[in-house]
Amino acid sequence: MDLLPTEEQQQILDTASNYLGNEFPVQALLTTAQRPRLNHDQLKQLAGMGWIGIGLPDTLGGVGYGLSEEALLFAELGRYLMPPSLVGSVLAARTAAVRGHDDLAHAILDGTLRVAIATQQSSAPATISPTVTGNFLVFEAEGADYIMLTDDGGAALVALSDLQQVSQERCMDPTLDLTCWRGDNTTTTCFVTADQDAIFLRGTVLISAMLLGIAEATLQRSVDYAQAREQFGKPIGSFQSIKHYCAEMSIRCECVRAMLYYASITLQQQPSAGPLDTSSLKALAIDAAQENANTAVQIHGGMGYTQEMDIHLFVKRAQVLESLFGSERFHLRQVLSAAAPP
Amino acid sequence: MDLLPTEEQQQILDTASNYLGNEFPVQALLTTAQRPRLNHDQLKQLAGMGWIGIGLPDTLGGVGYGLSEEALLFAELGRYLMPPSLVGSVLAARTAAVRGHDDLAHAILDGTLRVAIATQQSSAPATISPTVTGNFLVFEAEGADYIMLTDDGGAALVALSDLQQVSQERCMDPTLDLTCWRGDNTTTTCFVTADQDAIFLRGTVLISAMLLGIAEATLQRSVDYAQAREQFGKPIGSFQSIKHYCAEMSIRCECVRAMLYYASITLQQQPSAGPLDTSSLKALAIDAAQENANTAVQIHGGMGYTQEMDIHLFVKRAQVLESLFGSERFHLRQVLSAAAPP
Amino acid sequence: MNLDFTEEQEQFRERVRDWLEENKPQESRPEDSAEGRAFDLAWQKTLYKGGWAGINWPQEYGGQGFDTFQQLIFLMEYAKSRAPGDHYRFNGLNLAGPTIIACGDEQQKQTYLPPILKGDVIWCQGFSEPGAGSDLASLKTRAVIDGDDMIVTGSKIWTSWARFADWQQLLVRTDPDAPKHKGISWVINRMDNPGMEIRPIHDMAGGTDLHEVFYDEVRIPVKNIVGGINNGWKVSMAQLSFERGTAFMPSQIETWNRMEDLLHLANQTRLEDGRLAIEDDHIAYQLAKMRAETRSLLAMTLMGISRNERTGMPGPEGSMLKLFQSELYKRISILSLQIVGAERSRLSGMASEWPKMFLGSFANTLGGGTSEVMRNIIGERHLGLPK
Amino acid sequence: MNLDFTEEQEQFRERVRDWLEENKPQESRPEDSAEGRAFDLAWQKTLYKGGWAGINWPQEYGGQGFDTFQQLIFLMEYAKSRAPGDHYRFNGLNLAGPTIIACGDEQQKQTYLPPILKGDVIWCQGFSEPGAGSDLASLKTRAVIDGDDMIVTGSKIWTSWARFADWQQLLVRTDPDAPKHKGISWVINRMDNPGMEIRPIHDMAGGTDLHEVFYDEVRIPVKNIVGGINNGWKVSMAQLSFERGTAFMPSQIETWNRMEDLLHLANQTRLEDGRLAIEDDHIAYQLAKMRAETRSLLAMTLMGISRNERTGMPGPEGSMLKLFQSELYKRISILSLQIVGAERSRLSGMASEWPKMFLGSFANTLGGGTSEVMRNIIGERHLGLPK
Repeated sequence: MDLLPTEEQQQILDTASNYLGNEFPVQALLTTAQRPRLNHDQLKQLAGMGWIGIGLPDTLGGVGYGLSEEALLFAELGRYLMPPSLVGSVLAARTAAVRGHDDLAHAILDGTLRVAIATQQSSAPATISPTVTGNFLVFEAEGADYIMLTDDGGAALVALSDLQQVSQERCMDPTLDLTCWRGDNTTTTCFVTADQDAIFLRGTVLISAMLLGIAEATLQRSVDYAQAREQFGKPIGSFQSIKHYCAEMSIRCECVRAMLYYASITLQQQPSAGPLDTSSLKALAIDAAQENANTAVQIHGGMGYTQEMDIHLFVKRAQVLESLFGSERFHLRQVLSAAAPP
Repeated sequence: MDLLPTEEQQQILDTASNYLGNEFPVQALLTTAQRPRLNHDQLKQLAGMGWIGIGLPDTLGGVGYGLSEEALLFAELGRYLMPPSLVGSVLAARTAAVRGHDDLAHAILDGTLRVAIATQQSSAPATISPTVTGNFLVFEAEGADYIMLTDDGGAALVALSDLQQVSQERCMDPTLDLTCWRGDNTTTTCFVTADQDAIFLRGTVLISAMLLGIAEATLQRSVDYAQAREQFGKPIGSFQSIKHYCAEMSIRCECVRAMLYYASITLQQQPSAGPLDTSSLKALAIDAAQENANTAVQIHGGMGYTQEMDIHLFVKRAQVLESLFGSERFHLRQVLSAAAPP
Repeated sequence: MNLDFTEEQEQFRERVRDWLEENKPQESRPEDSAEGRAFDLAWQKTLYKGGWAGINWPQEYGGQGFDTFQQLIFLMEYAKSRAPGDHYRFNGLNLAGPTIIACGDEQQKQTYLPPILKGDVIWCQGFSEPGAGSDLASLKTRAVIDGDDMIVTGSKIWTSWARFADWQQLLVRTDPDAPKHKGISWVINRMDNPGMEIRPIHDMAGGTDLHEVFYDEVRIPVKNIVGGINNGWKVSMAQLSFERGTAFMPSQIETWNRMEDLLHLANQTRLEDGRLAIEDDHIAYQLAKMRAETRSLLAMTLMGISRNERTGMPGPEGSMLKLFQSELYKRISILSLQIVGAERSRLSGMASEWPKMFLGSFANTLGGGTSEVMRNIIGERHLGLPK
Repeated sequence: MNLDFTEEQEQFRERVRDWLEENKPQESRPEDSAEGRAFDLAWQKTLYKGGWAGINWPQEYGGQGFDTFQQLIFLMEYAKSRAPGDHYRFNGLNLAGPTIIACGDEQQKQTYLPPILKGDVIWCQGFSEPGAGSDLASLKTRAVIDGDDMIVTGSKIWTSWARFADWQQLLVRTDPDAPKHKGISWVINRMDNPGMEIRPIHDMAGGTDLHEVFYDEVRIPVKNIVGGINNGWKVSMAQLSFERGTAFMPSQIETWNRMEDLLHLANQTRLEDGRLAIEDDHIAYQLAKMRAETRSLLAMTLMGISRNERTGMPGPEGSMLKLFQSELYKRISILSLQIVGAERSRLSGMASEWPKMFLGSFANTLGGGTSEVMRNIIGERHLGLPK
């Protein structure tokens, strides 16, 4: 039993963190209206580092690590506000590989093909099966070839050209492109049921990891600011109200990181505890990311409310990520109906 | 428009407060296991001051003030942890008078007859109509002659001797006697429907007033303690965590007091807004009393957890009062279904 | 203790209601700032002509001199009619104007007050600085007396609609050697004064109404000091006393309107599981709780007005209402996101007012004193806890 | 990153499980304090005979010297079996004993350690004073050296089960002139020492296990000082390092058990409206949220143990787990009152364990450092924020 990253895992994490810090500083989002966050070349570069296939078995063409390593990587991706479509790519490669579409899987794994990710309008849920019907709110359809559609019943990979664009929308998160698309009994390129592979749950873990990245990034920025910013002749971090906000933020981080590690293992090894742990994780991660980001605005004062600091981007991304792979409400229901683990 | 007590109302309030402070200091509950809080002679004394009939029209044998004056008085009674059965007496006198049972009303008004008050077991609600059937958890049946039974459909006054005692129970609040009684198609002495007189809503206002008394008493004690108690060479009230707790407590008090004044008027004058305002009041009052009392324990540190200070009595009474005249859940439902006022 | 209005007051209420019904703008306020300015001034002109400008201002300066109850009635009806908010008119009508009325000399009053009511000018504020936020009194922008002028150098931040304002109420340090509260002056400044540079700040909700303003040896006549040199802290504190209970009536009714709109939304919006949002008890109870709180916000506002009316002094209700309302407003907006579900991050389409409200709500718990500062004030000034 | 145990560890787990199944007391712990003491000592004797006493103590003093994973497995199985809690045994096993192991001299170790494991004695604590709570270092109880003895005068408060203890770990001020952290000594005291007076304190949950203890010229041998004179603050801080992650395993599992019991209750209890409590979404979501938090409490505990195992040092998890668990436990108890409804204030009958839990829960956010002190510690020591 060891619920901390191994040396090898720590190395994956450090490499990712260094690379992202150099190539994709969040700061860059303030000066250029950088969209997409990840152009085609950059996607290929990440893919070249094995990031799309990191958790895919080598027998399926992946790097051969597991969900834990994927989760560690995606927490870093979340911290640097990298696009959630990367979760789409990871799941799409897995879906194609599991289904034996080796060429397709390969083209996704090497970043040649781009995959968007979608959520559904709560008021009119779509059907996801070997065919798909209904409307989808799609993040980053721009330049994408495929789209990953999932719900707790299964996961479908669909060629974007097989769907119809309904409208261009405006996303709260200014770094993300949002459009509405429609399928009408549209045949999917491949479809995997939840029983065949836990694509939806794996996606839930990865989105939760990105939420953790937000929770930790906003804590770190808040602590730094509270140490540096002075009012009434003292750093504001010496005032209990600010100090206690930070303490609560750090507990939320600890809580989600521990749960992320735990669920990334149980989902692979103890299928019976998987849904309880995965849904617990997402519910806690949503809460941590949103509470921490919202609190960070308050700690940063007026500046936190502006677009001159990057805090607002985390606030907005935390909202986007809640809507992917099941709302808090959905996951709380799952937590409640799960059997007690042994 | 003037949402503050008039000079006359202020006098009622001051008189009550002085009298209670002298005759019924909360401190006394610490040294003697004083039960009942109010013996027969003391009840008569209060009755003699017109406290039972204060809000009853003089045409019905009362003092002739209204619900606002009753509410002001009951906030003081709550502050001094006077027994909730006084609400029973007030409503019983009204019920009897409305029904033309003048002798009975008179005997309640002058304190000759004692009235207990009851709540129902949520899991097995009783029927309250011209006859009553089912189990009741009765506060202060000891020495009582009648019991006041209410729900949102109506109010019944029943002779205790017509009911059967099922069991002696133990109340969380050590100053209150708790027993379980049963009616079995038992004929009531008088019954008033909600349409005939808003007994249930008036009771709700009075219990809310008592909850306000708790919220204010625990705020006052917390502020006093925070000024006096020193740690790290400073009064603990200078620490933001304690200061901000107190600030939030005081907002809850302001919020409930304003709503109490407002609802005590609209219930009498604008029947259409009555349920919205009364239920808003009770929901807010429960929250204020419980949050303030619980926070007061934390502010008082280890001493707050003991029976050597009186804080715990407020914590417990706040729980008892929630269970009388509709739970928070019940009242929130009412708030939601009420039409928007003009 | 009563909620009664006299017959005259009820007639007044009807007069207000009828006039607003007939005269309030039919179109909504333009999003573009320059058009917004024009809209605000036009509406102020209409109010002025109708005899409704400056309801709490003395008649000698063009105001209506209404008593508290008339003000209350006017504000209630105004907010209920959903007539346009103060927007750019806010500062002149509620802060700069009343300050000049209270502390200005006759010359200043004659010069600056009427244009505000007539809808000729927009005022803005220059108080906070990058290094002086919650600790306002530590402001550093200095003014050096040079004959009849002061020469002002420094910078201000959070100046709303600076680009579209004509005048500014400005706090400057006229005595750098005095204790920090003692060397400040309250000054009237023209926004087209040479040496100023105005930089818009984009806020997280997408607005560009906030600004940073830089002063590089800007000349302001000494006669533009209001309330005496080095007396600016007291003058600016006087502004607090304008925040009588009535000042909270509009935001109280705005909160109620939002709450009722949200209730309506919950009755129409379906969740993932096909139920209406209102059928989810968790949503329902939260809605009910906030509806109750919003109802009490009205009661608190009325109690505050009553207290002011009795004592003539602003009581603790100012800080309490500010804190309670801004936090409640934020919670309402967060609840709305639970209801709109996956629409939470879409700023286009039918439900987009709710995520927009959410983004905007962050301003409320920061601007005009953070919630933390409000809690300090309540703890120290109202409850008497030690600093 | 793994949750695997070796085959040997799994065999160990089975051995623990089987032994507990066979040997744990069938009756529950008596409510009466004297009977409770007898029960605790009897159970400790059974553990000792079974070879399970002092799982984290070195073998030379009668302990088992288990490694972290064996301790973890033992504690998990112990808590799952719902075997009796530490109760009066707590102080000796987890605080006084380990302190003597870490800082005592050989004579002290030989004298005081074995009786603890053998179930012969109960220890209690004398740290806090009426004027020294959160600010423990300001304690005033003084010890004046008089030959081979110290003469101790003062008072202590919050001493659990003082009336039923044999020994006490006591902090006294041996140098009144030194800075407050420097003049304190950690001392072993007999509870039947002349000059002591013990006053029970009734807590709000009805318990009488707390006490105030008065010392009037009580003589304690100087050789009873542990870790050197005037070094008591460091010695007492060393206790913090015993709070390795494993220390939180019992309360973590206790919280989980409570949570599952509450879920069970919600599936059986009807609300006023006739529905089962679990059918009310508001209750259901709160239950789910707390169940998720309780699940993460397990994960946090395991992560903390892993961190300790890697570094050999207690990390931030001690304060975090303490704060998180105690606040969660309180929230669970408050939610239970929503479920039992009108039964909330009844301490007799079927559902009474829940209001009792509610009353008892207040101790958790106060004892062993208030939640406010915990937040300070996390902010300052873990996050590096200024004092």
